[in-house]
Amino acid sequence: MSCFEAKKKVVKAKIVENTEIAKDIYKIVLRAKEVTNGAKAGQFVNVYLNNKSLLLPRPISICELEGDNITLVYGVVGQGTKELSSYTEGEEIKLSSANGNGFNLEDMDCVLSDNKDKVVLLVAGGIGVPPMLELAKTIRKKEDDEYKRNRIRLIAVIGFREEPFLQRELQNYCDKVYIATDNGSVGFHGNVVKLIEKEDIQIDYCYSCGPKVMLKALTNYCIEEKIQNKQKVIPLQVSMEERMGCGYGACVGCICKIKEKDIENNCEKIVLKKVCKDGPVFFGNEVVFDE
Amino acid sequence: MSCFEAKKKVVKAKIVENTEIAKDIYKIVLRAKEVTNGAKAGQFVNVYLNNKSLLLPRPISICELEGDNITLVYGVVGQGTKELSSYTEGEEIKLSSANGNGFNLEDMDCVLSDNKDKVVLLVAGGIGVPPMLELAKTIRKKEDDEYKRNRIRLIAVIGFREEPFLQRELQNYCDKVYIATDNGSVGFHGNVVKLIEKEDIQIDYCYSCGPKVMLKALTNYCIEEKIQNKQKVIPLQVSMEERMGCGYGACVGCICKIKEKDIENNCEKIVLKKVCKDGPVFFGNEVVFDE
Amino acid sequence: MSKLDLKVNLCGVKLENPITTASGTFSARESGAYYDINELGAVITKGVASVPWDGNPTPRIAETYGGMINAVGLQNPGIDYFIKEEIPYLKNFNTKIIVNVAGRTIEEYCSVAEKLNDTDIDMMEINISCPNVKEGGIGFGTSTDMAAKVTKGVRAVSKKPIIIKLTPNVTDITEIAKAVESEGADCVSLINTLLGMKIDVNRKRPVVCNKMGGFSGPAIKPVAVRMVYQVRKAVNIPIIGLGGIMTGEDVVEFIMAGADAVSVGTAALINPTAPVDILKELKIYMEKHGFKTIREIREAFCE
Amino acid sequence: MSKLDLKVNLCGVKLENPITTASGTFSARESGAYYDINELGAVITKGVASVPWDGNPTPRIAETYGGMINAVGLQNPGIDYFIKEEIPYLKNFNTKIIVNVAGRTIEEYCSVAEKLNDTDIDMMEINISCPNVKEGGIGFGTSTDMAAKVTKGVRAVSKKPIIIKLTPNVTDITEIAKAVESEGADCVSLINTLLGMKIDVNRKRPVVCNKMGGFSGPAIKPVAVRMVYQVRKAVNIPIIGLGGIMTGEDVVEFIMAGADAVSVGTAALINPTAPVDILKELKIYMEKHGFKTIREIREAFCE
Ligand SMILES: Cc1cc2nc3c(=O)[nH]c(=O)nc-3n(C[C@H](O)[C@H](O)[C@H](O)COP(=O)(O)OP(=O)(O)OC[C@H]3O[C@@H](n4cnc5c(N)ncnc54)[C@H](O)[C@@H]3O)c2cc1C
Ligand SMILES: Cc1cc2nc3c(=O)[nH]c(=O)nc-3n(C[C@H](O)[C@H](O)[C@H](O)COP(=O)(O)OP(=O)(O)OC[C@H]3O[C@@H](n4cnc5c(N)ncnc54)[C@H](O)[C@@H]3O)c2cc1C
Ligand SMILES: Cc1cc2nc3c(=O)[nH]c(=O)nc-3n(C[C@H](O)[C@H](O)[C@H](O)COP(=O)(O)O)c2cc1C
Ligand SMILES: Cc1cc2nc3c(=O)[nH]c(=O)nc-3n(C[C@H](O)[C@H](O)[C@H](O)COP(=O)(O)O)c2cc1C
Ligand code: FES
Ligand code: FES
Repeated sequence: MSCFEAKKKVVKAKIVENTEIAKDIYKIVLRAKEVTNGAKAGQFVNVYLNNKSLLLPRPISICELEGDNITLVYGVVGQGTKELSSYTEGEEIKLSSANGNGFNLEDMDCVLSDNKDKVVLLVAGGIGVPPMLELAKTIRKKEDDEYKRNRIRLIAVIGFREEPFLQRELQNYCDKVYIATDNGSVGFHGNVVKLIEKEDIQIDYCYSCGPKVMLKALTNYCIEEKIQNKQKVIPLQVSMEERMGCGYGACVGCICKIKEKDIENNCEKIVLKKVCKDGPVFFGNEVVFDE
Repeated sequence: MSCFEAKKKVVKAKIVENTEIAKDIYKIVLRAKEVTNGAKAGQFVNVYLNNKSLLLPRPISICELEGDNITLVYGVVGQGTKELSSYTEGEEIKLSSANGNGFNLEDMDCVLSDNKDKVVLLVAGGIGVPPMLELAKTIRKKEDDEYKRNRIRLIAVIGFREEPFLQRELQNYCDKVYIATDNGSVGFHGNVVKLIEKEDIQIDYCYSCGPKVMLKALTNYCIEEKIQNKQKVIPLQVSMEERMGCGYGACVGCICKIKEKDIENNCEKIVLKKVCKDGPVFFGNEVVFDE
Repeated sequence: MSKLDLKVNLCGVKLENPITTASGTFSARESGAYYDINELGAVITKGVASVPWDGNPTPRIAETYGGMINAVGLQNPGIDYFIKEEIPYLKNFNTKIIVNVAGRTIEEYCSVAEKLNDTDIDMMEINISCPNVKEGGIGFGTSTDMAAKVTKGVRAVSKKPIIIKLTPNVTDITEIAKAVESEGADCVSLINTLLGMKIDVNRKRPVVCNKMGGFSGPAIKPVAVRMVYQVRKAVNIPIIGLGGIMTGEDVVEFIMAGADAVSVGTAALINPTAPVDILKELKIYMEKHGFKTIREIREAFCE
Repeated sequence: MSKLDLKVNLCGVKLENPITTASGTFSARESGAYYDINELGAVITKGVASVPWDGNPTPRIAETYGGMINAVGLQNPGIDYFIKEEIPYLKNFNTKIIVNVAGRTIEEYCSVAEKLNDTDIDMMEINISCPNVKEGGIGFGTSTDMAAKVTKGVRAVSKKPIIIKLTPNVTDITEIAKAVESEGADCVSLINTLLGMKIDVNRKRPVVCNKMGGFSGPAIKPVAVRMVYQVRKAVNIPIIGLGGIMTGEDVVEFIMAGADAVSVGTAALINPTAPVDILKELKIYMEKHGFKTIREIREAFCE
């Protein structure tokens, strides 16, 4: 009994900062060494609320990791995030270890291995933007460390309803940040896919996070359309969202339909994967978007 | 509609102080003008907790009133009072207007009206002690203001399991404070009724608050025994405790059996009174102690 | 909030708004000290029987996670006292009066109903679902047959619209609802309390003297919403929905599920002004979502 | 904590302590990342059927006041996969294995039971109470007759002790408990989830795709404790009590009400280490009150 050591934990983390960075968008910085340790872009943490009537954890993507600090950026959309926004510096909340698979950088390595300069595109909408920051940082760092030979042109295309956020932070790591808003108040008037089309961005690899409709449209743009037009498909990773029970793989609440090659029978079959455990990141061409 | 003005309210009150004054006994001072206004000794307030899983108000007696400040002294006995003890200065909690009838001082006036010096006894056990403080203060003030002619000898007999509290505060207003403890660690080793007997205190009027068994024994001492021995009974007021739902008279959760004269039929009948509304203070000779 | 029309029609009785007080959690004098009773759509009184009842011994109340248990046991002063002392007092207010009726036998329900015929109340609610009394109460509410018989009996003698209050402690609430509808119930209200129990692990015995009691509060809302939804599909008479309503949005949930009006119960024990606070929140919700009537809320629900 | 003996005997199967995991809220690999599974009295697995089931579409989860609703719908990989992949993995641990069994027909339950005969598990729990599937599940659990038939069928083919898991969505749970006891159930577990519903008032539709779902968590505990108390008086077989257990004192409540062992469900979704945390708290309670065995706790209960 005594020799068991937990690989995962729920820990208490002290709030270092919790400020509104755009209308109803908050940035919370938490000190939690046990959480940051080994965590990576595209993973998420479960945030547990102090309000005893709201029991389920809120899954929030890692926006930034810096030493023992983890930054989350969240939108106030319901009771739980409203409550979260009321917590102040110095208070403690409970937080899980980083969960999920995170973005797959090895796959990108393969695509980029042919030694030419490449365009990597980050596409995100609304509260899908936060995980792109740690991802951009990671890719830049990777480039510095590993890809000394060839340069990555890192472009972000981010969409918002009205007010953009994290655009400046992304500019620190991206060569170019395009902004789209639904009402045209800032940047392009329309959605991110339209913006990509308009700018005719030549994409070698694509990562994305945002509402399902956006991910579906983007998958269509990067994969289905290319297949139809007999062009080379654009490799795409999508970070999926689903209502969760446990957020760590115990309840099978958060499934996503994934196409899988059935090697035995040499056909394609659909399997149910857990967003919290097997995801949240999947390849765009695997996901069955049924809505 | 607009002309309605609430006689009663639940208000937010800021915590001025919340400190442990004895083992598991806390004193909380709250700033709440709307509550202190018109409140009096023997009444109680409903304390609402911030923990959303604990919905019912905790009834706590008024221990002291000073300007806009109300002091409550409470024992940590369960989840709710434990939670309350964790709140710190500056935090806010919800509090009701003062509820219940409070101690009846008019009745004492009658007894004291014959112009002789009198002994008024305050008897309390454990967390029944706090309301005695505001009562002692009120009686002293009354004496100064009204009874210039005759002096009240104010005696307190207070019992505890182990560690006494509020004894010094009571000394400020009482001529004498006797202490009893169950384990004999301080003062008399035994219960308050035994202590009264031992000291052979001659009582003209008695107020009390504490556990039901104590109130019952005291009622027996002040009333039943005297009747049996054909002596003059000692007028006694007891502050009753009961589990409450609403704490303001809406749910009929907190009843107490009270003997009432049925004038029509010239007999005694038993009626059910609400502790929170008709009480918590009753005359000892009215109460049916059935346990 | 000028243009909102919150009126609802409950089998001919027109309420200014859908908010009523749940039986047993409202007392005109005490609640009226906290808020203006005129603001309510209707008041539903504490259950009253043909003769005075003492109710159960104390403790009568236990707290549970997000809820409470009560074992009051229908303590009441009897219908004669009620007609003499309570109804005249309630008539001081400009709101509808619904009298909750308790009974141990069909005859008792009927005798109360008859006495109420000549009073100036608007409706009566027949409680066949109290879990805290040995005879009557829940015994009637859990049997389709008995529920039908009580309804038939009271319907025959009553000149007022009758609401039958249903218990959630049944396998299929739609069966009971259909039975009472077919015997002439003008309206149903649901849910009464779930049967619950709490044990004090320090004192090592049940918290309430009666061992088990009626479990209410926000904790039970999902059961209540589900049952209102099921009953709405089963009967055509109006529904008063209740069980755990704490906020204006909770009211919206019940209306979408199929309720015509709602009652606020335990919430009013926790926060004395809950009924009127909830009414305010309902209006805010309607403004925000552009609803002008209660019917529009219901019709916006899309399954 | 040296002298405590937490062992319990569940119809011949000896558990080191009364804490088990509620079906559907435990996954050996995932839960095992948070705590040492060897500490548990037993694991009860997610329901498994004769063939793989997809379960319901998402959203499958809704949060309620002090509780949650799930409409997972018994997604499972089928008994063959389960025997091949899951049981061997579970055998790595030094705890008892109880396999929860789902079915649409009596034949399906029996076919799973038969396949489990030759495996190295300790008991099986027959789920006749899932509110999330159209056929079987709760349909069996709400009918005394069907509950008896399933029990009889499975009892006839199974070589393992069988636990029948009861639904709370019934008028009289003791009737069902007595029926399954008389058909040879070795043990009963209760309660499964209440049938509940939540409506999203902003999106104006039910939160879970299936509209209604299974309602669990601390909110429902008073119903669970009450039913364990009632069933304890009705049958002589052991009871696994569950429904809303969040703390060691909650476990004590169930034991006093009559449970021989307990399961921790929703609590483990909210706090991954809940089962072992609760075990620790139970020990602390026992120390504080001077109890040395689980039986002593039960016997201390005085009604
Ligand atoms: C893997 C993952 C990563 C996420 N990362 C972020 C992020 O970085 N920033 C951010 O702002 N939001 C993020 N979200 C969405 C975030 O979890 C929800 O906005 C949040 O849970 C809403 O909680 P609430 O109490 O305010 O809303 P309520 O509607 O009151 O919540 C009720 C219940 O529904 C769940 N819920 C509601 N909306 C969503 C949703 N969109 N996705 C999943 N569950 C939901 C809640 O968790 C809760 O259990 C992420 C979601 C997932 C699945
Ligand atoms: C009129 C009145 C005045 C009181 N004044 C004081 C006071 O000045 N100081 C003080 O320390 N205590 C006082 N009490 C007792 C106090 O209300 C309880 O100790 C307190 O409610 C316990 O809450 P808990 O959550 O810690 O206990 P828990 O046992 O966790 O509470 C569970 C439920 O039981 C109720 N409850 C538990 N014990 C009691 C009790 N003894 N009386 C009434 N309800 C109870 C709680 O309010 C709650 O609803 C008074 C009680 C009454 C009725
Ligand atoms: C203290 C108390 C007393 C009650 N008395 C009655 C009653 O007399 N008659 C009745 O029909 N329902 C009675 N009820 C049930 C409520 O009217 C209501 O149906 C139930 O509490 C669920 O609603 P809630 O969760 O909003 O409280 C009582 C409930 C409580 C809490
Ligand atoms: C997500 C989830 C999945 C469940 N799946 C099953 C199941 O497969 N079989 C079963 O018998 N019970 C299942 N249940 C019911 C639980 O085992 C338990 O009976 C119920 O949740 C009440 O306990 P709790 O309040 O501690 O969660 C499930 C419950 C939840 C929350
Ligand atoms: S949320 Fe429980 S398995 Fe993913
Ligand atoms: S506590 Fe509700 S009437 Fe006294």
